[in-house]
Amino acid sequence: MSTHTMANPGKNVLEVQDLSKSFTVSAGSGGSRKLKALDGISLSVGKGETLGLVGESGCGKSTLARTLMMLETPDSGSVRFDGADPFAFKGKELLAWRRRVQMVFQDPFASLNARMSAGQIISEPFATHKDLYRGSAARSKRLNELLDLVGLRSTDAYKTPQEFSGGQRQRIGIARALALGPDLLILDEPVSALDLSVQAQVLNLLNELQQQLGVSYIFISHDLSVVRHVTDRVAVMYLGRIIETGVTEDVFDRPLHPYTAALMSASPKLDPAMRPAKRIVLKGELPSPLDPPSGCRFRTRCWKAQDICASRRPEATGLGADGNISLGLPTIGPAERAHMAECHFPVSSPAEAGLVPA
Amino acid sequence: MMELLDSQRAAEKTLTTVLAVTGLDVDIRTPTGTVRVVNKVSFTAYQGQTLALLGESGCGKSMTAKAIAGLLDPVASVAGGVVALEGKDLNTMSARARRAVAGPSLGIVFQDALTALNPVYTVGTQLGEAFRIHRGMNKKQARLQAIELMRRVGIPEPEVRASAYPHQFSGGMRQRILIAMAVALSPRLLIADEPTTALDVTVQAQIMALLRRLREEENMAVVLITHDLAVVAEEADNVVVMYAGNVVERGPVATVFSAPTHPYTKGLLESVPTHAVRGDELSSIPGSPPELKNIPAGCVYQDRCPMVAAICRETRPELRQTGENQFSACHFSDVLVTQAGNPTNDHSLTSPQLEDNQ
Amino acid sequence: MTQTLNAPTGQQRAPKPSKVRLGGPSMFRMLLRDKFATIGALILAVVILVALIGPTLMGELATKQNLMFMNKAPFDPANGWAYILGSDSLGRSMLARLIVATRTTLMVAVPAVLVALLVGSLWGVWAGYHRGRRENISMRIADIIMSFPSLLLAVVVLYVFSPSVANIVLILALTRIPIYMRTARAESAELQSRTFVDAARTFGTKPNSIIAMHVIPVVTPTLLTLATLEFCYVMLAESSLSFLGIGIQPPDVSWGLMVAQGRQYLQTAWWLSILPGAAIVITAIAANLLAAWLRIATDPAQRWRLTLEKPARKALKSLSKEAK
Amino acid sequence: MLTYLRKRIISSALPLVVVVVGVFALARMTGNPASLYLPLNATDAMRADFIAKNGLDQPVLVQMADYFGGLLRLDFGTSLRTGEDAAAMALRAFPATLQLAATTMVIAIILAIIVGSAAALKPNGLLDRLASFVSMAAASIPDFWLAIVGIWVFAIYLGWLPTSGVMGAAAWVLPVATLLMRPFGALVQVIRGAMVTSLSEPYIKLARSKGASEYRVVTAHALRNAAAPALTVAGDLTVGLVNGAVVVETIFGWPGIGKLMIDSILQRDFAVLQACVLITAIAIFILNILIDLGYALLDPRVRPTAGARGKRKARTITSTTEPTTPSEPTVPAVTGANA
Repeated sequence: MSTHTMANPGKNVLEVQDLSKSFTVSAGSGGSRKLKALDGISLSVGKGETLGLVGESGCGKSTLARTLMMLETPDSGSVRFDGADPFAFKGKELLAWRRRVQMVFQDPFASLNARMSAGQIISEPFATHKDLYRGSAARSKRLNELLDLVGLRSTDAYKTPQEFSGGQRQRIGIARALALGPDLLILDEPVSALDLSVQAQVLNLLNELQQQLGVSYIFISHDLSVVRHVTDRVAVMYLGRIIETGVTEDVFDRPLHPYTAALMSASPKLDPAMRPAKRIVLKGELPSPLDPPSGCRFRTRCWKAQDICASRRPEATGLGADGNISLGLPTIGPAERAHMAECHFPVSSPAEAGLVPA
Repeated sequence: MMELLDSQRAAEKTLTTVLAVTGLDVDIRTPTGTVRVVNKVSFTAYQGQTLALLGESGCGKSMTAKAIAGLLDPVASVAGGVVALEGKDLNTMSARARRAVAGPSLGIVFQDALTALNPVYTVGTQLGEAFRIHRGMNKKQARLQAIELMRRVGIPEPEVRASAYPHQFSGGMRQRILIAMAVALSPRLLIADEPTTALDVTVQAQIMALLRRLREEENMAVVLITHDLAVVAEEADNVVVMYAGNVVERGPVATVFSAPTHPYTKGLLESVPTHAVRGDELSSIPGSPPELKNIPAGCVYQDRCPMVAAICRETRPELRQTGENQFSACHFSDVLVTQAGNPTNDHSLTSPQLEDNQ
Repeated sequence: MTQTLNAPTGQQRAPKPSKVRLGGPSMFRMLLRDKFATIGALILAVVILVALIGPTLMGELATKQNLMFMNKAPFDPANGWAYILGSDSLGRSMLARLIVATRTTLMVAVPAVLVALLVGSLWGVWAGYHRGRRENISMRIADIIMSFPSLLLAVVVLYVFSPSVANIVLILALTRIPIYMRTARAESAELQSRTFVDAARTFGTKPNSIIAMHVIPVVTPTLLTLATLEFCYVMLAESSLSFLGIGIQPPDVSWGLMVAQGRQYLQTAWWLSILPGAAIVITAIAANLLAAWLRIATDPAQRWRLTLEKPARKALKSLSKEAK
Repeated sequence: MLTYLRKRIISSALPLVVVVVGVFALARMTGNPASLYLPLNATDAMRADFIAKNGLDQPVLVQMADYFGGLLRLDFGTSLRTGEDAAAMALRAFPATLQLAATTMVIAIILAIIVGSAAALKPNGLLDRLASFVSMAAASIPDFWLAIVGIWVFAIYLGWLPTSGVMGAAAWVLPVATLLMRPFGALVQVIRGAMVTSLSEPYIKLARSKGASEYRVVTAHALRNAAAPALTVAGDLTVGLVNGAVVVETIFGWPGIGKLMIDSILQRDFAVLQACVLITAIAIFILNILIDLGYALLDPRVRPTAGARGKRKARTITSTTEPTTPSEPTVPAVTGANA
């Protein structure tokens, strides 16, 4: 989020390598089929950095969030949090790790228990982590601190969720997530359920909290304009795989993968100047994850698809700083800065993507 | 200035009015007394054009649409005003006459197709129902019409798919079925209540393209209800901005969005994170919309308006002409007009600095 | 402070409101608002009172046989207050027997409902929360019990083991456990997938404390309402068993038994069967009325109906009548 | 559909077996029937002979094995009381209960649909309040007392109806009326609830937007959706009906399987008891299967591969073929191969 305090490369809060997760789904009359929700996800998040996760419904971004929060256990792949694998933790260590990663949920109405007061909701984590704030005095001090941090009054602690607006409820959710002082916050579509005017308030709040607390964010959303405004780097997901990743400006101004280009082109723009001359309207919809297309998963809707796309899954091709597209792992620039996409025939120029050159 | 949308190039005077709503009032009876949720709403929808009802949740736009279509919930009722569809006032019509109109001259598309389609009937039966009611067709004839309709909205293999059930279709497909149902008897007016809010961006583009094509083929007037400014910017010819049950501004989209003459419209436009420089503050509208139960006397926007003054708290401003068939309900709309008069040259819609008298 | 942080302008410390009362007006005042429920509660209170103190007062009168007073008609002042409700074939006072029977009936119905409630709910909540295999096995067991008419099961079991009060309570409880289990499982399964439960999981709360903090407070009201309804069902089941001769055995007495004993005198002494039956019906309807009120009072979505002042309630009645 | 059926049969066969074995074991524990059937002064020899003849001396497990062996040969054993074949007795008594239950349920369902729908149309109206009071009363009145009051008023006091027996239509009125109360009361509330919910669903608004008449909206759309949940409750109520039948048959002397079961328990006539239990359990087992089939018929979402015919598996229909009309401004022409 913060442009001036550049995330110091090399010091990654979180590193994920080849994470896969599939669910067995009972398909009607007997017999069950494997639904590959995550199919080899790799990503990393720097200290104080905001990584955006963009994708349409059914691409697996919520499953990824739940897996990183250990609400689901992955089938394969590794997760490193500050160098340690949280899935190997047990008991005390696991509890200690829990404090360092927290989550803010999408629906402000469903994420708060209607029978508890705001104060009880925010200090619920203290019940499990008793050693953090001994005694009720320390706790109520911390509670007031948190309320103030998210712009609520200390008298709000006694109100029940029904007495708050959508925006205020989301602030309570954020306060609860900050209660244990985490290093990484996973924000699962935090503003999608809010009205436009309230959305801006919460985005500003998240921006300020990151500058104040230096907490890193994984910002999940399907709204491109919000992602463009909020994230430092972005990863575009399609049917369980990350098909393009890079610094936000690069990806938005020079999308490499046809799907990213189609996303940018299809989304309606408020400013007429930003509208593409020739809009790409994809055919059909997301194929069923129960039997994803072979090779490149996007080939069934891609206008550049050729035979090779069906037979071989494309490996990552990078965009060098000098603008030419090189196959295989690019050597230029630190891994985090690289602009990568999984496609045999990446989009060569913004014009081809129908985008107005920035 | 903006190149006018092609349909607007048609000379103004040849536009025939399809729907003229004047002074529409809708009340909801609650145990603690009746609440006015739609207050003196007036607008006109022209043939072959799209009029957008724009506003945040709870502003009464959906209630207005339901009042026009005569589908209000039992607790709500039209308290006054005229809804003239092709000259005939729907409010004074008998229930039987109103039913005769539903279908042949007025169609409606709902937001969430999964709940709007009857789960226990096949898609073919439901599509054919309009023909059986209004054209007295038997099952077989109605089914043929249904198949034709499905082909027209782009559903593949309609002969087979007609006997499938709603839960066997994807989101986009179901929305196409709803649209097909609404245009079955080529109505003069099509009301689309947030038709693509539940869909992903790439599918939204397909559905919007379909709606545009059907509007031209049937030469009908479309009333589009949405909260997405970008969709209004791209799809609508005229826009009516609603806030807390009242119309605060209306006029052609091009002029209203480039030179808003109401602080709420301007506030909304500035809350959209377009390509404003990444990371800095989004100017957001403080507070949240008032509950319809306790709308303040005087201007409805007074609690959140940066230009609020004494007069705003006493008298509620009437809609006044502020531009070429552009109207705004604000005592200080002339302040915004003069500013808009000399638009700053760059495209971005950053708001000219208002003397902040908060 | 940037204006956009929307920090509340005034930071004044508002006086701290008392501990938030989630319940709104107290349950008691809500009860008084619904006159049917008040009547129901009153009747039940009387029945419980009678069950507690009745037998000690009227104990000996119920068993004193007076052959002079056989099958006397009720409501005849000449017979003195003891026989106000008439007398049975052995001249015993109907009023006294009815009072003593109240205790036995309650002694069967209340424990049976409590046992079924506790076992059924905890098992259901546990199965619903953990889903998977545990849920399936529990539901299969519930199906087995439910798939056979409860009365017949009770008759068979009671015939095998002597029909003592304890056995009756056990068998009635066993056959009604699945009712609570199914409701508790359904509600718990739905709750465990809710976002605020996921949130509790993310900061490491253990399943049992999640159940205690989030699931049980939500499930309890529904189950209490169900228990009140079940009290009525179990009371009827007990009286059916006694009627068939498998339930309460003489010298104990229960309303169902009295109806059975009075059956052959239907032509001559109708009150021997009709009066105890009436007692069952009145108590059962009282329990039902209370259950109907409890369902509304404990459901946050419906509760506002009871919190309205008098005038608003009239508006509500006229409003809902016109609404199609 | 067949695999669905097979899965259902297997999964609900388990309760059937458990019930029968359970009853078999319990019956054996009631002690020895010999003391009941032989005169008091029977000598030990006669007693031993009676036990041996009926195989009661073997250990319980052997008796059970023998019994189940017999079952396979459809030999349900003979009645100790009458010497008749147990199965024959049970089968003779079963139709009486079946007819009683069937007539009661048919009437209950029809009445409940009419009253339930009418109550749902005017929530909190007079009919709605009346219906909820009747349902509450029905759930509060023990059926044996209702029967007795019925007999007292209609048979004794007014003399219109016979007090017991099966002869003539008049004999059916009181038993059916008594049995009817509980299922009718419960069904009215279920149908009312289901109708109120389905009347508030968006597809009702859609139907009205097509100009459908109120009658069509209520019957074709709302009632059709309320049918599935009502069916499952009707199923449970029918199982509950057997309870009621036992009491009603005892009072009205109705020669049903319920009465036979009670008598055979009181007289420790094991074979007949087990036969009755088995037949009732099988009937309930078949009833549950029919309800599941009915539910799948009424609600297509439950059907595994119903709907889109053709050999393709029922997968979500997603791909589109753009219609030919060129007016849609999608350039570059999107021609990618699809699906």
